[in-house]
Amino acid sequence: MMSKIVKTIAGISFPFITIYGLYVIAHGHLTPGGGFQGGAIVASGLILLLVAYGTDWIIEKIKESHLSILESLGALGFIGVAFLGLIFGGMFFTNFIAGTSMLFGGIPTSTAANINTGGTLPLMNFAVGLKVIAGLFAIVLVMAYAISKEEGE
Amino acid sequence: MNILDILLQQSPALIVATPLLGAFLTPLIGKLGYNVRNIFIIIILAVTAFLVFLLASDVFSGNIHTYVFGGTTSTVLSNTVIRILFEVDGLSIFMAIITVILSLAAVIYSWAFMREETGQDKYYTLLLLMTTGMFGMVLTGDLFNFFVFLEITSIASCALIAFWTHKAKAVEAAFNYMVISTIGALFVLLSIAFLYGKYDALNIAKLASRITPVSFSFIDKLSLILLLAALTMKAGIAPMHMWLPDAYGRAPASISIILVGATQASLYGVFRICFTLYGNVIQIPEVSLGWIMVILGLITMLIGVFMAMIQIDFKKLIAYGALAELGYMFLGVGTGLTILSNPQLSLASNSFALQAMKGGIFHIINDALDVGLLFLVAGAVYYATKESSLNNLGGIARNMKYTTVFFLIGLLAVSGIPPMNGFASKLLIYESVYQLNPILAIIAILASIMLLAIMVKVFYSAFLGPKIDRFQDIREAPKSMLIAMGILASLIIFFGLFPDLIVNTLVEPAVKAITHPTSYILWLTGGV
Amino acid sequence: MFEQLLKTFDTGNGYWNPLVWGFAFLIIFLIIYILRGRGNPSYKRGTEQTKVFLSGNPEYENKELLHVKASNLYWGWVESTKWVINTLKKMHTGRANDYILWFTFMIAIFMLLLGVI
Amino acid sequence: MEGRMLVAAGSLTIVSIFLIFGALLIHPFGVPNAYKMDQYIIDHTQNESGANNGVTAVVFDYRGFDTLGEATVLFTAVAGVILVFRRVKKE
Repeated sequence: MMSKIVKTIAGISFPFITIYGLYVIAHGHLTPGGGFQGGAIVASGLILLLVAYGTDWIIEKIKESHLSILESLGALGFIGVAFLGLIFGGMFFTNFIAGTSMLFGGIPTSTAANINTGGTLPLMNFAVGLKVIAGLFAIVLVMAYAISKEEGE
Repeated sequence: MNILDILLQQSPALIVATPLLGAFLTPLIGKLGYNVRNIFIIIILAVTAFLVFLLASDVFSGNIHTYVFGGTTSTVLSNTVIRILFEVDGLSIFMAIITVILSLAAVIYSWAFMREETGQDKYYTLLLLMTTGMFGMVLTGDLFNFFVFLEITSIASCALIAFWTHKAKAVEAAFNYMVISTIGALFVLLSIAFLYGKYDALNIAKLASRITPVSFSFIDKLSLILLLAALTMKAGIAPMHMWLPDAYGRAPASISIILVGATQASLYGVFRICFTLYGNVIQIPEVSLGWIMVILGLITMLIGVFMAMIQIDFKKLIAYGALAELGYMFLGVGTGLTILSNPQLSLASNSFALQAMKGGIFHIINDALDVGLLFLVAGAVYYATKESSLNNLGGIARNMKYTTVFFLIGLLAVSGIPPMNGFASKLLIYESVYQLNPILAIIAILASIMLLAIMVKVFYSAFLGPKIDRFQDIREAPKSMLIAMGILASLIIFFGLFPDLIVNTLVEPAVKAITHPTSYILWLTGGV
Repeated sequence: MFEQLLKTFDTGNGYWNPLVWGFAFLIIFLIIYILRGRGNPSYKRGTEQTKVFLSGNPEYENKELLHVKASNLYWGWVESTKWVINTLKKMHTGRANDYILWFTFMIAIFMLLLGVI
Repeated sequence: MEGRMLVAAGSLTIVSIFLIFGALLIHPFGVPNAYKMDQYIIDHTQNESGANNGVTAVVFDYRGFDTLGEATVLFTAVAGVILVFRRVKKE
């Protein structure tokens, strides 16, 4: 349990951290970064909340089992895109969107950064981002919960 | 093009992807109930087994099956290999068959064995992940990919060794394993970096074709040393074996048998490094790699039997027995390597080299089955009596008849007595090693005799003897555990009665695959 | 199919065939059976003859105590190879530090063997 | 204890000498021995994967399977942590 100042500052900065992390995830195929990095940024924002507001407050809002399901969904999305590559492209992990007229199918030019490019890369980035957010936060949450229970007993 | 052809063509990717998909789905399926989840996992592994055998039928007919992730074959055949390649030859598929047998047995066994435990969703997730890692390790043709799957396997096994978290010793074993396997894996990564920096390739075949006697330098030597040390450590070769008995002994029995597979996947890594990656320069080190392997094998064997002699914990004793068995594989394959890498030894001894390799490779699958069966029996005894110390056990053969019979089969197999499978491979090893140096064969036979004595000790102290009041009304192990043990036991007897069939169909392609590295390397340039 | 199954397994010097094994098993069984038939006919069940003889000591009431515990089995062997076993026991300290030390030591040995020579 | 320290010092010295030699013998930083792979990626990334960011293209397209593996490592770690920190029925 932290003081009111810490809580307020954490509450204010949390949305900005989240937005920044989501930006890094979404622009993974254009700028440095990607699913892993952006996911870690968002997870660190969540951990900031956990530190500021205490484990009990967080555990009321979100259970570790929910995070586990979210993480599974992220992983399934990743491997699902790979399987779609097998179905549409003939090989596991084929980038079947690149160069087609589908979403994210554009061919990039060397000057302008167009977010509608990258083929399957943005999809995989989203999946990995979801997975990393849920996974990293789940690790910290479970550990913090275990410690707080031990101290409580 | 019918569906079987498509499946065959895609099978290397699907063998890894199916259990991975299963692992990702398990937390979701787990909400639907106990039976649904277990049936789902068995189906996933059965599909994988089907794919493995489908691929095996192709590979055993003499092909090297390759698979390019995310690209077509033609894009790879250029001078640079950018994408990840799976390259499946006889040895890879041989190891994959072992993996699939062990994991199926473990899952069937877990049905009843784990019924009372909490955290089963995670248990099955990690079990499938470990299986995935082992498949990846043995099927991959890419050195960095090998490292990734090595990591998956070791992290999953760490968590599973610590499954019984209320037992301090289990947590300690897991911690020790985690520390040492992480350091080992980092050395593997370091040597991969050395090789990548020098040869600009990560593909094993590509690297092997570029590592020639001309280019062989200090960096190559250093990578060879680090890879060899780290992988022999992960394979549990003495004197870096200390984590192994703890890990095997403290994990739940169903995990111990998959751990056997995991160590053997590392053993596969050692063979792949020595025979394929450094296949062109096998003659270069003045001190033969083969002799190092032989001596390590002998040390492993002796330490295993001597330590097993004084153990009183059921599973730890079997773990030391498994250690001794690992020595035989190293002895057999090391003898083969010694003769093959030495041009001065006459051609006549080449056939003995092949026999020794056959024995060593055949012993891998035999060891997996024998030691696996013994671990399952130990788990069944623990399940029934809640007692793991041999000092407190006794007379349980009265209540657990089938388990006793299975233990007897495992006992005979592990100590190399006909008509069990251990006999066939040990016969091959003894006779061929004798040609290299008779003393080696004598030590191997002595170790085997001690192994028999050790197992007889277990049989006497746990299963025979007078009735003990505490164990008056223990019951036979549940059906699913008996089925898992029965599968392994029947395979043991089948392999033992018809070793010729097994050696010709399973072992010979594997031996051919590692003694002829050129076919593995030349695939890339199109000269299959 | 059967011919393939019953093929002799040749190891270079020796061989192995399930049929031979079965045949040998039969002969051994016959020999045992004959020997058993030549046993002493004066043996009677449930008399003084079947009583346990423990060097003249009385038999334990509690049958459990008759069972030799695992740590007492092969006592002579363990006693006579004490020097080996004690050395090995000292090796297995069970600490991660020592595991890493052994690992480093083996890397050094490999380096000396493969790198220097 | 003395002996152990001696062995540790000796083997660490040997290992570090070898690794330092190795570090000296690798090619200098920024001057790769061969750069066919790099050149291929620079030339073909935009066409083949449709991404401007070459690093992401390598990570998610050319070596996407490795990334799946790394993501699985994280998944495994999370599952392992949750497994180890679960509540256990005491016997």
